Amino acid sequence: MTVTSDPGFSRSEMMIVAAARALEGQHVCFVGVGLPNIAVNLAQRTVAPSLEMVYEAGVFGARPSRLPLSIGDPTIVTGSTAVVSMLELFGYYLQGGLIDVGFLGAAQIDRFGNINTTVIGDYEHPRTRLPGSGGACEIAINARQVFVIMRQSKRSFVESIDFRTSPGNLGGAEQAERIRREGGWLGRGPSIVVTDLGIYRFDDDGEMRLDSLHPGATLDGVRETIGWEIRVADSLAATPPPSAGELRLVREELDPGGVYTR
Amino acid sequence: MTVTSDPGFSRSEMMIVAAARALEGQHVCFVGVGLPNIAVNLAQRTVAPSLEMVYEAGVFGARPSRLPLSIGDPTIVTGSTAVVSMLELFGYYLQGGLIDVGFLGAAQIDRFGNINTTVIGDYEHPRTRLPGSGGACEIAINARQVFVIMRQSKRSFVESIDFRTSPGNLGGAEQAERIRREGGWLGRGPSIVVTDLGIYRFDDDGEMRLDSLHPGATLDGVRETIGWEIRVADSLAATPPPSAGELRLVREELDPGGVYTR
Amino acid sequence: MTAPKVASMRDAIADLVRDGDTVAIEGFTHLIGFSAGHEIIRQRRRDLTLARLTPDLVYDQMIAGGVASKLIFSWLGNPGVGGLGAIRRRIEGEIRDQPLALEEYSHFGMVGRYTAGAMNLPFFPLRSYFETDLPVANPLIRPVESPYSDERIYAVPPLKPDVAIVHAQRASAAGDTQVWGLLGCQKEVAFAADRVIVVVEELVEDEVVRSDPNRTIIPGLIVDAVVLEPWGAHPSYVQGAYDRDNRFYLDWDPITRDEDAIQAWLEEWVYGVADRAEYMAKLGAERMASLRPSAAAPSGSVDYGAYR
Amino acid sequence: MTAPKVASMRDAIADLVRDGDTVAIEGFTHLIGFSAGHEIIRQRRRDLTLARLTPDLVYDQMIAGGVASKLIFSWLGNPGVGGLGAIRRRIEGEIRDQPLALEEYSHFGMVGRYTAGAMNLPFFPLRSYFETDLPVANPLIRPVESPYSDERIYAVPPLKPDVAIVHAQRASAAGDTQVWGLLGCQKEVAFAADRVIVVVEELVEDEVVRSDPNRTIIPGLIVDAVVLEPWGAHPSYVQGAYDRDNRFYLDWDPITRDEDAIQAWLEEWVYGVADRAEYMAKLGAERMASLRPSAAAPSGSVDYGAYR
Repeated sequence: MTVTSDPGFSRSEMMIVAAARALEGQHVCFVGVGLPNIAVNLAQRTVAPSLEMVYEAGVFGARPSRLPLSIGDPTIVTGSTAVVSMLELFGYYLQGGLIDVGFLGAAQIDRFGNINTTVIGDYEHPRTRLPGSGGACEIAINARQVFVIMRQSKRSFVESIDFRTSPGNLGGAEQAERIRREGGWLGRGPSIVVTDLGIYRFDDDGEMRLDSLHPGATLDGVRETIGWEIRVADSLAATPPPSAGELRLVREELDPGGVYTR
Repeated sequence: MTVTSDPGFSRSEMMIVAAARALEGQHVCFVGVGLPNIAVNLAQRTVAPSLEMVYEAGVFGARPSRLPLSIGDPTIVTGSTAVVSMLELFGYYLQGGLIDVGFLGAAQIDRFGNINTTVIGDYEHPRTRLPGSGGACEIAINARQVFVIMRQSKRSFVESIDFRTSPGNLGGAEQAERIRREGGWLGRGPSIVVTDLGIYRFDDDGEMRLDSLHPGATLDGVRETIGWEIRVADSLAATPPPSAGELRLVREELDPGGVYTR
Repeated sequence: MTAPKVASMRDAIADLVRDGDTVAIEGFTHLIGFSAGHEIIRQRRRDLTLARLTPDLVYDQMIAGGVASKLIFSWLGNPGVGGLGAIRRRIEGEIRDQPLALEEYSHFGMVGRYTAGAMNLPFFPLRSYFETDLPVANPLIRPVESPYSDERIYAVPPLKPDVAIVHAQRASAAGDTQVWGLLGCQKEVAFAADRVIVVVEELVEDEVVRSDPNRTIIPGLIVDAVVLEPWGAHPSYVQGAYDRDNRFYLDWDPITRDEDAIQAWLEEWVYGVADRAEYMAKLGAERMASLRPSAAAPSGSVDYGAYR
Repeated sequence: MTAPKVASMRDAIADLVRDGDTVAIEGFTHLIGFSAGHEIIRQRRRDLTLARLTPDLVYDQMIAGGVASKLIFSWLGNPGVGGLGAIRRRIEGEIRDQPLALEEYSHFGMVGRYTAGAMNLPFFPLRSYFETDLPVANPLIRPVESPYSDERIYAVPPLKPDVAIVHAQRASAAGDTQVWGLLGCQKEVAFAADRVIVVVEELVEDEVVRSDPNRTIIPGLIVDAVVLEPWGAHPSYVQGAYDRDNRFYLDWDPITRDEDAIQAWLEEWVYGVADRAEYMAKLGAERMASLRPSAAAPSGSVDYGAYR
């Protein structure tokens, strides 16, 4: 594996395409703000044409004719199957157990897939104030499984997150499974993390494991951008590069302005 | 006060007209099934033209073009201000404190205005199984005040009700006020009872008092149909008889079939 | 986007309603699923727990038909007319070989139970029941402590029926369902239930639903069968389609007072017809015509706008 | 049937918003009441507690304008673009003379707070918050015991704002208000609030509302003022009327990063204009035209039927 000079696509494009592919076979997906938004919209146009997109703003079965500008946009309403109050969306759809995949972004993630989107530093006197939970904490608890999409760096893949906004595998699978079972959580927690360098899944003990390396990325590059000693799958795969069709959809239809892919 | 042979109206008509008049000055009224339905519809056409009728079926601001056949009827929907789920009707409108008057019927009532619409006899082995609460128990607790309309008899005006479906002044005003205050109840409880013989209000100690006698009714007749020694107001009034206009509305517009007035 | 789920009433009931199930046929005065109730009688289901705010004639008929051993409810009567004799005879002990257990709430309590079921909550809090005998009659109505004060209020437990049956004006073949007029707790009971049967006056293209997504109350996602059965709510009503058949409700009063009369009625109008189409043919075109609205009352159209 | 409540934005804010109030301008991405926020800045209200799921640009502007001392929220950002600098500088301590207290929830927690307020409940139960640091950061998020099992879930307390400001497509002069497209928690916040201001794109006759009562989200009963102010939600959007002005959101990013730039922006676009009409004239007809939907997308009409 060597770094090629110009693979013909950006790391962000590879990340979005890989995340979209992970949705193959999924039925109902809760779409988060930012990168999840473009990944899920790409999936609906490629591997998962019957994917039902749920937006926390109150939309089930969105059929946007352009990439929504945020998680609330008039294009996710027009032509959708159902528009409901947020009380019903969070109560009946999410907490009621109808969401197969919750798709989250993260500012910090730890080896067990616990997520911070609240603050960097101390909560009362933060170095950086981040957006906060939004719907993420309840998605992490109630969606049947959680996909994470984020760029990786030593600042984002950390030994210890500064604030636990959204629970993942807590301190490990044994503890997480017990707590999720005893608490009657519907969700099994995080199942995949897609970054600009690779694809991660979780070992039986709940710890993250590199499963696939994107074209151009190296194991050394991955290790340099993770704040703990990352596990690597015995049979480390190579992520197939984006197809011409996938790239065309991202560049021409979904993100012609390059907002997500710059 | 003597019984005239033919006053030109029935006792039921007098009861309905008296109940309607009691709504003068009221703004938002929760309409119950049966007699309250015709009384409130009459009030909106006479003393309270701006009365907002709320039906537990989920209607605010009904403008029925005929007398609704029950508490749910397509005529209360067409042309109304708002139609909402029953969760919202009971949660936001009633429990939220927006109802000025809850209008209830009763099978049994005691001297403190506590109401039974559940069973005659023992609950597990009833002599007569009645409809039950419906929305009555929550109306009695949450409506700002409660009006009762019912025919009186020894079986209905009783020393002790067989089942407390809807709380009134409990064991007396002192106890009722304390419990309503401590429990954060919005409602002050029953304020008027209109029967086929007279109009009752409540003394400061929470006990029912005959305030007005309908034309043709006598004090003896009242006492014969009440299971306790009824208090009588010092200045007992005579209920003015139904006007020609009121009778015309009841007979021609609201109840041409005589369902409520027979 | 879901696969079509259109089924006949016979198949929907045969596939989805099982002996011993908890079944909720909802619809508050509006959209009551009579035709589904009749098919359950015809298929001789037994030992059902029937849940419904207002048992109404439909449960009087079903209980006369012997399908149920328990009733969960909040108001028991023939609204505006009188009582429900088949049910009362079993409660009051006149018919002893078909006991009927009761679990009784208020309307808001029933709505709260379905809502807790739909939201996967262990309880629904409400301010009802204080100083009433209802929590004595039904020990499932329990106090709950607020974590913010010494205030105590009451709670009801979630109700998650095995099957919810919902009548509606229209749905797509995938089960995306729209209702206007009284909504009752059709949405809550559907989300609370394990299996959902939607019965509609009209089957419409997906695009009709998508042209007005705010009117959708139930997504096909949670629907197991869509049954096209116009007039399936008779003698109750469907806003804009037909009126409540009040004559039927009045006529029911003498029938329900007499167990023989009610059994004869079932023989004629339920066992004696194959399906709702035959029932309506028997009722006759004249009766149907008399129940049509006196005029149209269009909602008017609003613009969602296309955003490309 | 209520008396007309039509008022100018100036009068509505002057009459109904007081220093020290808790004010909720809701609208989830859709129908955000920017023009009301600007009028509050112009009238130099002080010491407000601002509640809103997504503070968005409107609260960034208001907090830069010095109106607030506390923020109750669940997601803080410029959605799809970046951060809210005026708010962050006050949280992160860069601007020390205008401290901003925070009270933080998740989206469902905020929705639950409004719902408990609307329903007059002492708490709203939900399954969020387990094993997160949110209950540590905010001790008002508390466990509550189920009376049906040893299950514990979390609760949030009711939020009853002094004033709720809701933007909508249309209302009658009496305040009966209709919305289509995203509903957010406009209904819940209005029922929870003590005073309600509705701002609409269009004032319609009572009969228009009554022709489609299922679309009414707020009855005039709880409305104190109706303000007719087309484009009052710009730069957010109104389904069917205008699109989100994404250029505005992008342009905000460099402005919000610089306290001087944001104050200059307020000088020009808030203090420098008398009202929304002047703001829109300044924005220009071309910009407005570019935000119109690309085509109509009519809902179609349904029939409620007349029943006489």
